[in-house]
Amino acid sequence: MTHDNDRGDSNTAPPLLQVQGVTVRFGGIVALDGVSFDIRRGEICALIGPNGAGKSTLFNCLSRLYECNSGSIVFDGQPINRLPRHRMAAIGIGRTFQNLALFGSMTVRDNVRVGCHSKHHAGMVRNAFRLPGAARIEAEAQARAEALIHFLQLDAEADRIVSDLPFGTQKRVELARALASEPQLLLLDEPACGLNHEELQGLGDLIRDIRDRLGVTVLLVEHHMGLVMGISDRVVALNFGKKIAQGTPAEVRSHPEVIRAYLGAEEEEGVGA
Amino acid sequence: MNEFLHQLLAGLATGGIYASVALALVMIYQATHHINFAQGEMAMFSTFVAWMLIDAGLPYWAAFAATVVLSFVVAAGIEFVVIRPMHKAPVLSVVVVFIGLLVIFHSLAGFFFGYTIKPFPSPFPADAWYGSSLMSAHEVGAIAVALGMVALLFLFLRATPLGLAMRAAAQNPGSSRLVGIRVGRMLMLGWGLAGAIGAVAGMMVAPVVFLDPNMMTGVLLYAFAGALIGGIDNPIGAVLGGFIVGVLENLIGTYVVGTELKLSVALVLIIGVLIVKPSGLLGKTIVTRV
Amino acid sequence: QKKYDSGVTDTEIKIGNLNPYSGPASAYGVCGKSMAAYFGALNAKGGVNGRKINFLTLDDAYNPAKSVEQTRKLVEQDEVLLMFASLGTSQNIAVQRYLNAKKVPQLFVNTGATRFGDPKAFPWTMGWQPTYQAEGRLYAKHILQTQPNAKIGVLMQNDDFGKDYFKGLNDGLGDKAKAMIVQHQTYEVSDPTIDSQMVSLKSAGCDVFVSITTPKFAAQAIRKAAELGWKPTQYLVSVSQSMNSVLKPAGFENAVGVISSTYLLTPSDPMAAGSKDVPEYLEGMKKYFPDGNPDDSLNAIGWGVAATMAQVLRQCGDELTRDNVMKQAANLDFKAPMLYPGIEVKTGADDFYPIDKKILQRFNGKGYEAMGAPMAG
Amino acid sequence: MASLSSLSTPPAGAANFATQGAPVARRGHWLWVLALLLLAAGLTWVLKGYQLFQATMVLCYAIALLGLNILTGYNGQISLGHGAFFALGAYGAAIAMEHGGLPYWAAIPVAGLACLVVGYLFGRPALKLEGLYLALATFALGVAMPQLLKYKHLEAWTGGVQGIVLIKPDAPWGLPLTQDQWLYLFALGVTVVMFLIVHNLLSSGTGRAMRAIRDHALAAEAMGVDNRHYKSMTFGVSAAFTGVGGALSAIAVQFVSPDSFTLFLSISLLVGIVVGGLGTLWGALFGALFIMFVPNLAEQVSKAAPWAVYGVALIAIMFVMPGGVVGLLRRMQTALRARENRGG
Amino acid sequence: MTTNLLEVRGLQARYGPTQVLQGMDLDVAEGQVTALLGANGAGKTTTLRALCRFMVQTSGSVTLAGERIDSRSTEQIAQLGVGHVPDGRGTFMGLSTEENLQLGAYVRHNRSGQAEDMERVYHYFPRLRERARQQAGTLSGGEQQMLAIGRALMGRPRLLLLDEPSFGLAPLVVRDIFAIMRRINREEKVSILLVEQNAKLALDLADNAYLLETGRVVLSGPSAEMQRNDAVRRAYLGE
Ligand SMILES: Nc1ncnc2c1ncn2[C@@H]1O[C@H](COP(=O)(O)OP(=O)(O)OP(=O)(O)O)[C@@H](O)[C@H]1O
Ligand SMILES: Nc1ncnc2c1ncn2[C@@H]1O[C@H](COP(=O)(O)OP(=O)(O)OP(=O)(O)O)[C@@H](O)[C@H]1O
Ligand SMILES: CC(C)C[C@H](N)C(=O)O
Ligand SMILES: [Mg+2]
Ligand SMILES: [Mg+2]
Repeated sequence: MTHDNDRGDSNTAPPLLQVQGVTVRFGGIVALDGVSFDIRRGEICALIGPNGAGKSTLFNCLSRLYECNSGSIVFDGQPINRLPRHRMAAIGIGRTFQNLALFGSMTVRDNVRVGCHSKHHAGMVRNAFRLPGAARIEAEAQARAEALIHFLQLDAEADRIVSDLPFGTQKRVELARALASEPQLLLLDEPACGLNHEELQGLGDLIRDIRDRLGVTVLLVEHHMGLVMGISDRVVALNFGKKIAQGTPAEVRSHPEVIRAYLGAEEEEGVGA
Repeated sequence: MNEFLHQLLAGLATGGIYASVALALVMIYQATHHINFAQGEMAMFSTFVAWMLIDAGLPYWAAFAATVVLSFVVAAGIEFVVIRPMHKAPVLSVVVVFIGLLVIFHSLAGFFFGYTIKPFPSPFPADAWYGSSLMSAHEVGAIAVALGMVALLFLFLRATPLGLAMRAAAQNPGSSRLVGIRVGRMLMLGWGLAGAIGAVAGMMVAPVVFLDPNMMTGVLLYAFAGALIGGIDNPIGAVLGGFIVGVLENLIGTYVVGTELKLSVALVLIIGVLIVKPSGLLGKTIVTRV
Repeated sequence: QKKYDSGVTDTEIKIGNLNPYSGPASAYGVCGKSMAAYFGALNAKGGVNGRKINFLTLDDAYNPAKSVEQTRKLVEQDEVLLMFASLGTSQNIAVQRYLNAKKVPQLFVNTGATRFGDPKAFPWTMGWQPTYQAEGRLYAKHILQTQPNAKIGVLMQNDDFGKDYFKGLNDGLGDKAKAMIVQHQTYEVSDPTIDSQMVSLKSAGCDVFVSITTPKFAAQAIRKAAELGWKPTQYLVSVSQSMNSVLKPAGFENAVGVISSTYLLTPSDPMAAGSKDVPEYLEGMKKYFPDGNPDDSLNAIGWGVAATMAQVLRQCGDELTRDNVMKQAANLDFKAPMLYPGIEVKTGADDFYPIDKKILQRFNGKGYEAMGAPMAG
Repeated sequence: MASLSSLSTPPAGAANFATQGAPVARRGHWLWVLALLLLAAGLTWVLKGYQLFQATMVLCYAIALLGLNILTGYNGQISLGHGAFFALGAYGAAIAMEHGGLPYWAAIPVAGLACLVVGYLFGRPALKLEGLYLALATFALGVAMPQLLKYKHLEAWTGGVQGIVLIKPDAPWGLPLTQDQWLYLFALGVTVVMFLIVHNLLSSGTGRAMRAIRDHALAAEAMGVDNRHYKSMTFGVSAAFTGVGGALSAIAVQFVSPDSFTLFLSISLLVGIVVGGLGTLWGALFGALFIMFVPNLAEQVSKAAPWAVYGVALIAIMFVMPGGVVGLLRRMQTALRARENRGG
Repeated sequence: MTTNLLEVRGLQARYGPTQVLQGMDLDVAEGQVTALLGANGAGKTTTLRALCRFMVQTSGSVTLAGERIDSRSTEQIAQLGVGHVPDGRGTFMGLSTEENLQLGAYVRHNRSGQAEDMERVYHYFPRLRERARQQAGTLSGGEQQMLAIGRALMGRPRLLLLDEPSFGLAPLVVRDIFAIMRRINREEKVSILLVEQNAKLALDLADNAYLLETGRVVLSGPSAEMQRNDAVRRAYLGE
């Protein structure tokens, strides 16, 4: 297995994810325009860029909700362009959504248990007739769900219907649900959105914990620079569907193109104050 | 060849019937995002009202106008009294209310007017120049009326602020309130207009199929199919769909499978089209992002 | 020596009936109302042998499953003496086995299907109307007589009623059926129009049109033929021969020349002039079913069949057992009111077809005129 | 062009299926269930023949409603034509008994399986259709079924418009039961089995996957649920249940004919699940009672326009309990609990 | 002393049985910017909704420019000149971007000036002009947020209720938006009630601020003072 080395990686292990020349068009709009980058195992990588740069679109390609017009995506050595959508969870890609996509009428616990589906499900016939194995598999899903509920401190809310919960809590439920499928790669779309300062800190710790304790590689889309710069190992910046920069947080933060298109000049901080 | 032409025109004539009922469905869908299963029965009842007025000696056009106005008012009233209280209920509960309305109108029509068929006059003189043995004057007239209604409706929905507000209210009542749209009024207006369109449709249908309480039961399915195949959010599509269904049904019945299975086969075809083009021929796919 | 089965007391006889007061066939619901009118009038005059008729009529919405439920309710809960003149073929088939097993008379079923006159297999079941098949044969005979080289086009309702007629027509035409019937079109009761079928029939160049249709479609067919400028000889089944509710909506001018047949008198028929049944019928209808249209032959059916029922009960005297009811039903020779002059109700131990004659008639623009004498098909 | 269908809205109604959590019965519930069951069995010796027939029909409808509820209540696919599967089950059983010579108890699973297959095959292409479009497709199925049943080339099997007359089974093993009693007990047994199967399905991962699809199809897929498989299987299972209900009803009525399965049956089934309570197990029972008895009650209220009474009753019920009978019961239960808590 | 455009007294709000606002008092001074701070679930969104009587049951008095509006309907309140950028953006998904903006102007009875306003919104958010004919549901999250703000501006409100206007927006755009709000506040005398997680930005813009905790106002005052408050500094400014 080979991978292109134009980034001059010193790391010899093959990357977990390789995005190569991905282009997505919607009618006349080019949402992604030949984007390429790699994600290494065990890193936290951030994807930034102005609104409408194509970040969520890229996520949707990774979870096969969108078809790429061209380019390829290789995950763990396996091209995924042809796989059916529901296989993504099974091969190890989990995700959260920018605008929450929970199962609104179900409880927190059931939401998380649906997350276990890809790894623990017994099949209709077995379930219908309680054939051997059904109970064991059910118990496994149950155990994993409990563990995650606990991990994300959702114990108190476990039996509530998710749609009644505050936004922040719902985000945690989504996270728990995504982790339930035991992903290798976790895609987080703007997890910090709508959180206040305090909660942000908690989130940063949590993401690091997920990487360190669960060994999950994280790809993160975020506009909150504090968080991005604080926790990522590497940052990729997009603009108008094209990659404009990549590197360490410090490198990207000072990249002129990124400043011009996205961050704005430092001295303007605190507009008009 | 002559027969083919003849079948085609007969299909268009029946299609005109479906189209005008389909229009009423589109109207109410645009205004409320519901399919009113009672629409056909309401139209039938309106037609009975017109029949009664004519029977009582009113000239045709006076009865026509009175019926349209009355239907508008009654339909708007139904929205206010029966549908409004259900605005928070799950969709299917609303569907059940529609079914309730359907059986009520059907049963009342039977109770008041009986089940024997009644002739209903056509506003178009039988010997008008546009009538022929290929298409009767009424059939031509009814098609013209359907086309006229669709033009008006299209303009209303697409080119007036009120039409826009109505579509907005149906799609997202919450945001509509926030921008100052009186959602309740929009719903009432939508129901009223649908009721009025239905009344016109009924008065165009009745001269062809005769007036009786079962007049619309068969038509509703075809109208529903027509509205969906053309695009439920587009009045032009609905009319087009109505004509397609009418013609398709005739041609399939005559040349392909015979009359026994024509409905089944026509429906399979329609569903086939929808599978390929899920929002209908002229409909717009509404996309929501995750 | 009074002998009663369930449903009978010294003052009352309970009989059960089902009709489609709702559902797709609700137009036939009037039959039940005119039967009720007859019994109303009869009770006012003192009933049968001093007993009032308690006529329990329920709705089955033309749904056989519902017919089973309602019939069982009438038999087991209301404990009627017998079931009488329930309407519809499938609806009666659905309960035929049950009633025969229970030995409850299933009398004068209100349908013209042939299968209800089989005393060997179903000794408790009896029809009343002339069968649809017989009527079909009648038209076939007439066609063979008058237009032996006709190209026949048939429009048929796709159900048991249509198929029975069509079978009669076919049987009547014999070997020539295949050659003569050049177009056979069907429609469903739920179809809005039959225009397409009419176009096909015309295009096939048919010069005889047999319309096996129910009233609404019969009217549509007559009018559409005129609109198309198609002028075949039209045969119209008796179910739809009503002047008022079929020919009038279709336009009398379009219906001139339509050939039909009947076994019933309607007040508007010229033959009704001399009849003494008619004033009684009109009065009864006016009093007990004022909304009903006396000219509707369905009402005449209801009246006539109810009178036949009364006759059976009358013949039973005080021995009102189910056995005796069947015995008397199979022993009728009775001129039922509202039957066409010359047509009678006549049964025997192995003749479970009470009426078997009809008379052909032609519409002349104002009314029907008889063609010859009543005959069996 | 990226696939737009991947973005299409979750079924318009998804959020509107204001339904409840898992159907898992809590321990205490089992006692109630047992008591109810004993009561139901006891009715065998209390009810008269035709009342037993009605009770048997209630069970048939309950099983059918269970099937429709799996599809519509739990999976969010609306069917306006489930009467078609009821008909198919009825005919399946009738044909298996009449032409296949099967005993009645074997004919039922055969009919169920036939419906499973047909339901799956129908559900497969219908996957692409959502909301109204699915409603149309199923509506069409409901309308077309009676016509197919009397189609002339199938007449040898279906008996055409004349239908098929069946014989009612006697009680086996010389049990001292009338035919009606035995059939009722038999139907009760079948009902219990069907309820158990549904309960198992819905309280397991399968049920969660079904509900997840209903609430948010895309998210369900992202969690690894194979929507295509689940939706078409759900269709099949739903059809099978409804078919079993139909098969039982054919045996109870002893007759099948196209006229028994008009569109009104489909509509009644839909009304049944909504009135009973969408997405609830017990709703099926209440719905079945409604279907069976309310038309008769309406006829007693007004002979003149019974269906107007029925319609008014329907609307009134929806006003009072938009979540159906079970929805109302749950609301009352919560209210009671809240009061207890406050009191205690 | 400035007059109050909006005066709220004893406002309570609940969702069914859950009471969220426990009787709050709040003023928005004419022509000024007032910020509302608080943790997740404190009831900020609920406050804005309660003012418009939107989706919650309320009691208490709300006065807009001297007129009681607490028994008015949401749409009447909108017609009185209250623009609302709701939580969750409230996009009309099936309509085009442009139609969304037109709906913003629905409350205005004269349609003159609508074209200019549209121009102005496009000027603020050039991205929206590029997407004018696109179905609004397909816009990116940030684009939809711009649309929500633009839609509210189209109604030329006298009071603007903003629920987390920076939600999901790129840093540069957030800055632009705050500049825009400052401008319309200064130049067009639009009063603003602002809910914002980014407390620093909010306090920089606002004249006054309220701090909300579980449905109650626990602190209020001029924003400069608030910025100096220790508790605020710790919890909201991260200092
Ligand atoms: N289904 C679609 N149809 C049409 N245009 C689309 C569709 N999906 C995305 N776009 C367009 O593609 C562009 C990229 O959208 P995307 O959601 O990926 O942006 P983003 O980088 O996630 O932005 P944000 O930070 O605002 O969330 C946007 O301009 C959007 O309007
Ligand atoms: N529709 C609803 N039904 C029931 N409870 C709700 C609803 N919306 C909000 N709540 C509850 O009301 C409380 C206040 O919510 P609100 O959304 O007003 O908070 P907020 O201050 O805006 O928080 P955030 O920073 O997360 O936006 C929360 O506990 C929430 O769970
Ligand atoms: C014509 C009706 C009196 C009978 C009905 N059509 C049937 O035989 O089923
Ligand atoms: Mg995004
Ligand atoms: Mg909020």
